[in-house]
Amino acid sequence: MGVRILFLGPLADLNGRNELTVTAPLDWTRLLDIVSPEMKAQLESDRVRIACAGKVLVHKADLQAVDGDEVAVLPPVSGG
Amino acid sequence: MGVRILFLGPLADLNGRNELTVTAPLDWTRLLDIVSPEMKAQLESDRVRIACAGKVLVHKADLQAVDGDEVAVLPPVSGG
Amino acid sequence: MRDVQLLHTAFDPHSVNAEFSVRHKLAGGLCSFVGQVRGEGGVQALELSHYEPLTLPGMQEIASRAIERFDLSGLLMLHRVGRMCPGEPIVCVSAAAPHRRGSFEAVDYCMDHLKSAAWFWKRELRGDDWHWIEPRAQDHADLKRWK
Amino acid sequence: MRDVQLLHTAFDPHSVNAEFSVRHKLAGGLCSFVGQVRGEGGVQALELSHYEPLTLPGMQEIASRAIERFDLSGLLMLHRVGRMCPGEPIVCVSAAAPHRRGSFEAVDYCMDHLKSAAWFWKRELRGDDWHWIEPRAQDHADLKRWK
Repeated sequence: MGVRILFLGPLADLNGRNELTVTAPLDWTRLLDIVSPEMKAQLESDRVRIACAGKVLVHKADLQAVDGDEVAVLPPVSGG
Repeated sequence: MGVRILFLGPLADLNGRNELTVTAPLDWTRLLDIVSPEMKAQLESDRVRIACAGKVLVHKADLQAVDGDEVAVLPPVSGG
Repeated sequence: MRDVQLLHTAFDPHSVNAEFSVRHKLAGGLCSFVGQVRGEGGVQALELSHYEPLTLPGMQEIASRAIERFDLSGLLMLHRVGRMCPGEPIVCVSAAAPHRRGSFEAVDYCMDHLKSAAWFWKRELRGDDWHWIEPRAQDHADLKRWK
Repeated sequence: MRDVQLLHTAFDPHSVNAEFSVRHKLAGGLCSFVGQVRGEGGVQALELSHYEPLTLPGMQEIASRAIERFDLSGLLMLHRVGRMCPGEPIVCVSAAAPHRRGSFEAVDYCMDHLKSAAWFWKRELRGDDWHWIEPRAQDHADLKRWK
């Protein structure tokens, strides 16, 4: 199954595609290695949050995705 | 024609009837003389306003109703 | 575009609002408040009296001030008079504005002023007796918010 | 009684509100806000994307907090996702409460939180190009009102 990574909102555009699947497990360091330098800068920004298995992480560096998990990369929500 | 005096809201009950017609002209002193002592006390209260010919008077004592005018005695409006 | 009315018979706020929103399709925000006769405290009926030469002109003035103060594309203000049963609509105020905050504040402003400054007198039928509703201190506090 | 939904196709807020008011006939106050796609700035279409595992649970949480905080007898919260044209409803929040202030504040609270905290991303089609809508400072100021 692996780990599915989803890029939401404007980050889908930045990535050129809105999802990719990688082998499990996936931690924060490996996620930063996998993505483009531009996406890496976004991921490291405080504005961007990470959800794993439907829960938004309090600390992104705590990411520990196992086989079957979905990881979502969440840019700030749009204004009213 | 004379001057028609209307008692609005709870003052209609106090008066036993909600209107009366008197001969013109009608000024403040005469209005106080015409009504019952209980209504006089109401009229003299700051909570009660007077309208003459569709305009609320800034000073009740300025009342000068002429033939054909309608005078309305306005208790405070009800709460929400 | 404004629509201010005193109504002597029952009305349906939702069909009125549906029509209002068609007219203001391109406004960003539509806010609406509907006040209904409450069923609590054994209220069997509510009666609202008004004074024709003052009540409607007073409502028109509240509407004019709201339109002047907030950036509105439309304002609807309907108020019942006469006898009503629990569950019946008494008042409906709706505002259309380019932005949410404007539509909200306009409805809030109109309701505060209708409750405390418009010429309406209310009495309730409870236990087969009519009771006049007194002014409330809260209403005056509400009005002060806009000074 | 609460009704929180993400909608993938067009909806009619007024028929929804008519039904809501029938269910809350004896509530003293019904407040409703409808947000529509604005027609200004040459916007041809608006697209809202969401993230299924977060967006609806997030809306449910906003609803729970509003019900807990304000004295509500009912809350309705509908939000569109997908592609919409100018004039189409995006969001409808309605609250029924014994008193006006509660219904007003509940809708205001839910809208502020939906705008700034719910997981929605928007882009607009203008001049045949899609433009993402950035977060707004005003939204964060709006949120702070409830702290």
